[in-house]
Amino acid sequence: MSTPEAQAIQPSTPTGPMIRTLMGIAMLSGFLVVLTYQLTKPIIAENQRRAIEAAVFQVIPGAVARRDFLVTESAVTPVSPDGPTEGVLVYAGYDQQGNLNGVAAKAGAQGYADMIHLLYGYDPDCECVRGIKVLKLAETPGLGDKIITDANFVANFDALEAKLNAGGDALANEIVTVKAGTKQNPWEIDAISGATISAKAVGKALNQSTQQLLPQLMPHIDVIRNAPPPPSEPETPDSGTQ
Amino acid sequence: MGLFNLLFGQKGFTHGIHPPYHKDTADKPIRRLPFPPQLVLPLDQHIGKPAIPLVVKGQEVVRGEPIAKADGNFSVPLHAPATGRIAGIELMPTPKGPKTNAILIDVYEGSTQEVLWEQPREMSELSPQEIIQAIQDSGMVGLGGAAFPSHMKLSIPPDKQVDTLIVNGCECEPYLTCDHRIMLEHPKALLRGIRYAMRATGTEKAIIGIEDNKMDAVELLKSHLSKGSPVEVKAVETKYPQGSEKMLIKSALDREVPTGGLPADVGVVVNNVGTLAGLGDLLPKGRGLIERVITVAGPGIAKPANYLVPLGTPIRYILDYVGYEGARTEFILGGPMMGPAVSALDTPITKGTSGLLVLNEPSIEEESHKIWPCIRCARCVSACPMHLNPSMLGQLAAKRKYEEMAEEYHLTDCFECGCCSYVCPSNIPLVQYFRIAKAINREQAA
Amino acid sequence: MATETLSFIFLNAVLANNFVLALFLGLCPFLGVSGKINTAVPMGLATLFVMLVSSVCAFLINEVLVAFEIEFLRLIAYIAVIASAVQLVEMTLKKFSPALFRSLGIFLPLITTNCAILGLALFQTFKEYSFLQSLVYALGAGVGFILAILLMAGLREKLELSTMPSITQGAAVSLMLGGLLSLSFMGFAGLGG
Amino acid sequence: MAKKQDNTITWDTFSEGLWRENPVFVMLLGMCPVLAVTNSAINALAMGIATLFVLLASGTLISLLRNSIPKQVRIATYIVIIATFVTIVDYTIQAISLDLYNALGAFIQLIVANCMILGRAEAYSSRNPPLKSIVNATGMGLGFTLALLCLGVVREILGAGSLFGIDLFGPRFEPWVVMVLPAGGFLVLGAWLLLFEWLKQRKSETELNPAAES
Amino acid sequence: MDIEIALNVTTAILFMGILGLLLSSMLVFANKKLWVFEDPRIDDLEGMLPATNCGACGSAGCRPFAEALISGEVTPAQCTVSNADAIEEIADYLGVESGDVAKRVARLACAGGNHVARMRAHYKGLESCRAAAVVSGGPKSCTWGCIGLADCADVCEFDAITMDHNGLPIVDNAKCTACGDCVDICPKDLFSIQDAAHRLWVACKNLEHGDTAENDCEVACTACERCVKDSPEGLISIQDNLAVIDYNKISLASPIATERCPTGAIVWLDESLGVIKGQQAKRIVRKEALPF
Amino acid sequence: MSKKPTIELRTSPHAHAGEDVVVIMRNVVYALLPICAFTVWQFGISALALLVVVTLTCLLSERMFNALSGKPSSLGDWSATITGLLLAMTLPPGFPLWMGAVAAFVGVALGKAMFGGLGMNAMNPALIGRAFVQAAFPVAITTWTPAFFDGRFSQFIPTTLTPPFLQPPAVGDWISEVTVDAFSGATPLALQKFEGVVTDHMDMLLGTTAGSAGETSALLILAGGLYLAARRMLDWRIPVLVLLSAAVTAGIFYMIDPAKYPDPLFVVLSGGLMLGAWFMASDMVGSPVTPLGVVIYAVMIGVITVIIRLFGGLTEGVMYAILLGNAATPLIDQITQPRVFGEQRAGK
Ligand SMILES: Cc1cc2nc3c(=O)[nH]c(=O)nc-3n(C[C@H](O)[C@H](O)[C@H](O)COP(=O)(O)O)c2cc1C
Ligand SMILES: Cc1cc2nc3c(=O)[nH]c(=O)nc-3n(C[C@H](O)[C@H](O)[C@H](O)COP(=O)(O)O)c2cc1C
Ligand SMILES: Cc1cc2nc3c(=O)[nH]c(=O)nc-3n(C[C@H](O)[C@H](O)[C@H](O)COP(=O)(O)O)c2cc1C
Ligand SMILES: Cc1cc2nc3c(=O)[nH]c(=O)nc-3n(C[C@H](O)[C@H](O)[C@H](O)CO)c2cc1C
Ligand code: SF4
Ligand code: SF4
Ligand code: SF4
Ligand code: SF4
Ligand code: FES
Repeated sequence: MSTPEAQAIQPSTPTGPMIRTLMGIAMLSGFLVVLTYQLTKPIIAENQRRAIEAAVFQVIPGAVARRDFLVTESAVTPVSPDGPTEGVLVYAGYDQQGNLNGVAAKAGAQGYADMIHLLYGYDPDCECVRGIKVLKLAETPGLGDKIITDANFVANFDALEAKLNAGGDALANEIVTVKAGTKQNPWEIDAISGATISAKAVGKALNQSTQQLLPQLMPHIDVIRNAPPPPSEPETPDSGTQ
Repeated sequence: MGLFNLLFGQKGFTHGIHPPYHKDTADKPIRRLPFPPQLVLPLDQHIGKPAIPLVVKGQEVVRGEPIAKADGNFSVPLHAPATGRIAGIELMPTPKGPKTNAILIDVYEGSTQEVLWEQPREMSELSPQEIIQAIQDSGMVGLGGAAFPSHMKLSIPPDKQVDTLIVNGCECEPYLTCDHRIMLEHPKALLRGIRYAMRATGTEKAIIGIEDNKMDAVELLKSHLSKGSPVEVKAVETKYPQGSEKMLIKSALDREVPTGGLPADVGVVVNNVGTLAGLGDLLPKGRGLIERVITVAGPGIAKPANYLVPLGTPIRYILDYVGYEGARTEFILGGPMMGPAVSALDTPITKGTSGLLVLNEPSIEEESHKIWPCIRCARCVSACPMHLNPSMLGQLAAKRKYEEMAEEYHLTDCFECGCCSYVCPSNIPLVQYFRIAKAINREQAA
Repeated sequence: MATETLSFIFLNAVLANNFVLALFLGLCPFLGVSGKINTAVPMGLATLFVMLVSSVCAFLINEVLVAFEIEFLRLIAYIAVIASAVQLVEMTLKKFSPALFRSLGIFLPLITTNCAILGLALFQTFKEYSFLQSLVYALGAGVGFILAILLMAGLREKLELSTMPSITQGAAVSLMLGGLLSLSFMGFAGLGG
Repeated sequence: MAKKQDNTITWDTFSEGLWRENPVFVMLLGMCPVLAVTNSAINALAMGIATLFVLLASGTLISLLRNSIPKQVRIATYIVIIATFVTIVDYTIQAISLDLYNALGAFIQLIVANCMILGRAEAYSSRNPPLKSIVNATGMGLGFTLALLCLGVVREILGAGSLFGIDLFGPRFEPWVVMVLPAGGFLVLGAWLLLFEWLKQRKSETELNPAAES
Repeated sequence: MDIEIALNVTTAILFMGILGLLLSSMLVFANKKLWVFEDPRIDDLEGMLPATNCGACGSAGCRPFAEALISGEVTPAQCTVSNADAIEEIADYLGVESGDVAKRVARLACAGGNHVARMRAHYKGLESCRAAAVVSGGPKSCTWGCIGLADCADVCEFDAITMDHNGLPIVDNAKCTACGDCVDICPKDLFSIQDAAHRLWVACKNLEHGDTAENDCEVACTACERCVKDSPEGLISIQDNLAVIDYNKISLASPIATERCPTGAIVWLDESLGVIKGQQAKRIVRKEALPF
Repeated sequence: MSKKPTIELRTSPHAHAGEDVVVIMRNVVYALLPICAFTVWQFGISALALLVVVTLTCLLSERMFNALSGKPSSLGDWSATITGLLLAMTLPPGFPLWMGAVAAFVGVALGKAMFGGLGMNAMNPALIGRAFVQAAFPVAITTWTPAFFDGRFSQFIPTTLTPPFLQPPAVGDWISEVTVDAFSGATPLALQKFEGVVTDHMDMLLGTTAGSAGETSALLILAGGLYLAARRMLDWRIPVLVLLSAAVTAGIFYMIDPAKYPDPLFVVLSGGLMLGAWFMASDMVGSPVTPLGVVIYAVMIGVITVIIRLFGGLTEGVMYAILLGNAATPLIDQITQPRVFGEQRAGK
């Protein structure tokens, strides 16, 4: 393999330079990254806020202001830096007058390709889902994305019933997805032919989420209804998002 | 396992094929062919070292006289098949490929052609060792086709135990009937030969394996056996290549010769019926092997039959005698499955030649199909009696991956029976590929 | 914390969202080392091994990062730690088990900087998998990789023996095969949905 | 290598990445982003630019530091440097557009693992002076971007009937969904490679033929 | 707010610092304790070698050759595939002499194209010499001669062999690397590797003599012994009806040996003029194949 | 001897079973023709047009690739015809012709020509074609039209004649026009999967249901398959084991929960399983050659089919199962090399 003398010389390990270089570079990187992070943080936070807001206002018709709450088994509390951190995050949407128009929450279920993540708006007055917005979708373009583009499907959520039963521990009628064109009850979702699976996933996500959330939320809905108006008046969203 | 085995509960080898048998000459008695004007006797008619000539050009020889001696143990002598004069020792074509040295004898036309050289011996007095020597002196080699020196086969190495002699009367190749005729016409010589072989090898038992399309031979041989005879006649399924020794051992004894091994590894010696009949006839008389029975058949032949021909007869002479028509013809020494085609009509009949098959135009056309790529139909896999994967082997061979063939796909176990090529719907010349691969691997190893 | 069951995580990573064929991760070794089954097997095993190692590393580091609220360093930390861990393993192997090194180890450096490994680490974090879930996920991803690379290697070995036209003999045919495999794996989409 | 250091910058320094050693078409490196994010032209372009930036920045830094990094910590240092720039790009893209960020998914972060970048760092930047590295990295990055675009354009046109989001064929066009799926990525890249191979063979044939005829 | 940022920045830098420390310590440890020697030059050299792994150099492939190079067992020029520049580069790298190896090429001991050699049968099947050779030695009358189905041209990875219009392989000396693949594949053993500087050559392997040989092939060696008589003692001898050149005495060779050869079986290979037959060799003007 | 013969030299064996590739392939076409005829009777001129267009495209593509690679025409071996017919049979009867042509071209190009033609392909060309269009045009390929609608011999299904590259029109209105009783627009499989409705077994056997052009009549497929099996032109073990393993797998789930899962007979008779098992899984080019390999391959196809059907996002999994089986074939072949005669068994 090798000549004997070559084998003998194990190159000495420059310990000092090695540690110095790697540490130096690592710290430099840390600095650069933290710098970028700090610089972009406000912009990104603003981007995200806007995205969420746009989504919330989209799923809660008529809302122009929002406040965030955490729903736990026992209570509903406004989100604040020193409040509880565990619980389901919901966004409450208020109209110009400060009346509660609805509550938006996230839901998700396994679709055709991957998880479908949605935001839906729940109207406590009509006890129905008033709108959905797909947050993350990996379904087949042209098929699965019909859950966004198909007007008939979206119309399902103009007023999808999600009423609690008498006991208040579950939905009176489970939200179900039925075959396209066979919707008969207000709690049914008309599927999309060709994308039954994605459509079913939407139904499943809504059902799961409402089954879990509403029994906790509804008893305390007044906390949200009566919450003080949002801390800072958000700028009026573009009319397009409504 | 075939229907036959299911019905008769007999264990046989699996796979194999059923080609049309064309055994039209089975009822034609063996006839003697006249002597040709010149005989061509290659010195290496057997496997092993070529014989060493004992004669020179111009010398006169009488029928039966030794004309070449064995070169050591792994070799056999040659005897003059006819009385005549040595015309020379020259390079002559053989079915093996390159021309090799052969003794040419100009046959005396007027001679009576009696066997004038023999050394009769009393067989019952010979020890096994002496029988083996007598066999070598007779120049006998395997007449089943391999031309392996018989004395070598019958000398059992001290580290092996052999308990059974299997007599191969299968004759599974289509067309060929010479073994069949020998069994019918010379049962006594055959049984005598079997006894000699049993004595030489020290076996207690002999089984004559005959395919069940030759029941007349089975019955005849059975009738020659006394009760309690150590010799048994067994009908085996008619299926190619039943006659291959590994297959026959499996069918007769349900033993499997290990890969790369010899029959002796499972306690068996196998000999062809012709070989043993020849021994039974020659040993007491002390004669040499100077003629053999061949089947001359095929669509191109006017008078197909079994002929007893002197060794060294050029096939041109046989053809002239039996009458044959045709412009484009294929001449095959042996059966259609394994026999090589010859490229020159001077090629002589040698000890290992069991037949001459002549295929003329129509039958050639029938056989010349286009070669397609392997469609992986697996017919070859289910035909190969050795349970190889000829499909894979063929594909590897086409890419010249010869080493991989031997190392991973058991190329060396292929005995070139031709079953795979026979069934291949793509007409892939698989056996030819395998022969090339083996040749190259042999050369590389050397 | 994610709620998926372990078996779903595993099957999903092996079949429906196979790292190579559906998520496009680890393509370089998939295309590069799939010529022979004999090399694909150790490559696959080595990948599985590294995936397990990095899954553990990533999980632990993430805990640290979250504790210090410096998640923005995640990428650097993951890659640096994974790369070093693998290198350490590699050198240890080389020193103490040259035989194992020769069969598996030579693939390790190839894998260290491979996106399947980093992807796995990032995905398990995004999906908020627990420690056990992460491990199963890594196992599934590794098995999925082995499956894909073995199928590919088998096919490519077969093609070695075919008479392909000269223009398809290069890398193109590997990609096409990848495409065909990917098409075939689409059948598993929605499995368990 | 024992080759003498050659510091001159030639057209070749720049152009080898574009064509002769194109990282995607010739070297088959960094395949994952190539296939994963090219389902639309805009994603392809963004990914290309991001990669170009990381290649350039890390190449420059590594080239600058090349003489002071001990051999033994070479790889670790390079990885850290590359990861730094990738993180920077990651946050920058988030700041620019969340939609784009979501479309590219984890693949921005996976630039770290793009074999091409570390490969170039090892093979080029660590051996050449900064200016030369920059020129070469630009070439490589552009070559990479070009290749991504080649795929992105085809996949978007066929798979969505649009280019850079602009509808091309009107609403009745039937998109070939497969093109934006993983399988389509493989197939389109395979098709490009076939095309190049065919061109190459035709070229070498025409080079051979006149000689054979004369 | 600012404090928070400052804290954040510090944590980040500290964290990275510690990480860097840990990693570098680990690498230091690894380099000291886990270091295994492998000569890096092997990889470098392997990169410079042509990677054909042909084995013509006598090693099992390019990497073993590289190892042998380093240990000084071989000289760079023994790689017959590399061109002069590459060999020079390797020699420079190792600081050794490139070494000189006489150019060797494959040579064919047969001139029996289908215009001069007879066929005795009509071969049908795989278009391959090996394949034809296993069927009774092939269709050619001369069982030693070239079958002409181009196995050698097929296996030559360097495109050094082309088949001429008479079905004989022609070696392009410039391209031939003496890898020996053609030697191995030819079922008739017609190729051998010869020094390119050897000019005298017997282009026949037919073991017949006189008319019998000429009946097979018009350019066969008839064993007439004229070349033996015309050459210095011991240079040429007749063995098995074939003229055999003793290459140990090749310095004695001159074109005289070919002058009186009646068939032109023994030839003088001239660098510029190509194959030169003797004056008395019969001229063969036939261009097309002999009738069957 | 009358005159000097020309000696022919050929290699042994000099005998041959006589059945060559062309004969086998031609017989497969014979076996497929009754199914084609039934399809046309069932779905009318649309199905006929689809069969013709797809098969012709296959043949043309094959010829084109022959020409490109400088090989002689290989149309004579009938394999392209088989590919075409089988591909057309797996498509919905109203599948737009232009998409059918795309499928045929892709099938031949990616499935066959790229690898060097007959016998060299890794996976089933017809199914590659179908898998491609299934991924490319998922809506069109799941748009089913009723069988035996009136006027099927005088009128095309509206989607059939869609101009190239354009979307096929919606067929809902047309379907309600041509059918008296409400047609659900679904195959027995989709009905079962999404509505839990199990179609009458007899209907599926006879083929009076909706479905792909050639997959509806289990009976005719069986007849064709048996004909080929009897002539030993296909390996009967493959279809039998595919169907058997599918039935057994389905049976297990059926026993667990008969309300949720379909019965085994339904599984065997529905969808493309019959056609796939008899004519596609059995394609020898993509199936193993070793005896044990064949078993593994077939069982694998059967099981995967059922798994996809019962648990996957898609209604039908035969196509993917066969493609996966094809993909695994080289591996299977490699690990199941048979024990060679005389090879020592372990422990013996
Ligand atoms: C490539 C491909 C992509 C698919 N993508 C989706 C999808 O994103 N969403 C979906 O619900 N179904 C998808 N499917 C499944 C079928 O189109 C459809 O869901 C199934 O056949 C049910 O049909 P139906 O909705 O008409 O009853 C896809 C199928 C294929 C082949
Ligand atoms: C495929 C194959 C078929 C054979 N068929 C026969 C046969 O039909 N009859 C026969 O005697 N030998 C046949 N043999 C030769 C036998 O294997 C064995 O060599 C022979 O019987 C030994 O007897 P011998 O040495 O006396 O010739 C065949 C061999 C092979 C490989
Ligand atoms: C298969 C077989 C082969 C024979 N081979 C020879 C032989 O080589 N030499 C011989 O002298 N007799 C041989 N014979 C014996 C002859 O058939 C017969 O005994 C002999 O020709 C009688 O003729 P004779 O009267 O000239 O002795 C053989 C017999 C058989 C059955
Ligand atoms: C029993 C049998 C089944 C076949 N099935 C198919 C098939 O499903 N798809 C196909 O393209 N060709 C099929 N063929 C034809 C042929 O094998 C196919 O064209 C090759 O795959 C092309 O190399 C079949 C042939 C036979 C004999
Ligand atoms: S020739 Fe060889 S491979 Fe073919 S069937 Fe016979 S033993 Fe098997
Ligand atoms: S019989 Fe012929 S076509 Fe069939 S698998 Fe064997 S070699 Fe291939
Ligand atoms: S030299 Fe040998 S290999 Fe070459 S064509 Fe002649 S016989 Fe064939
Ligand atoms: S195969 Fe023969 S001709 Fe070709 S390079 Fe090798 S030695 Fe020379
Ligand atoms: S493995 Fe190389 S880019 Fe993903």
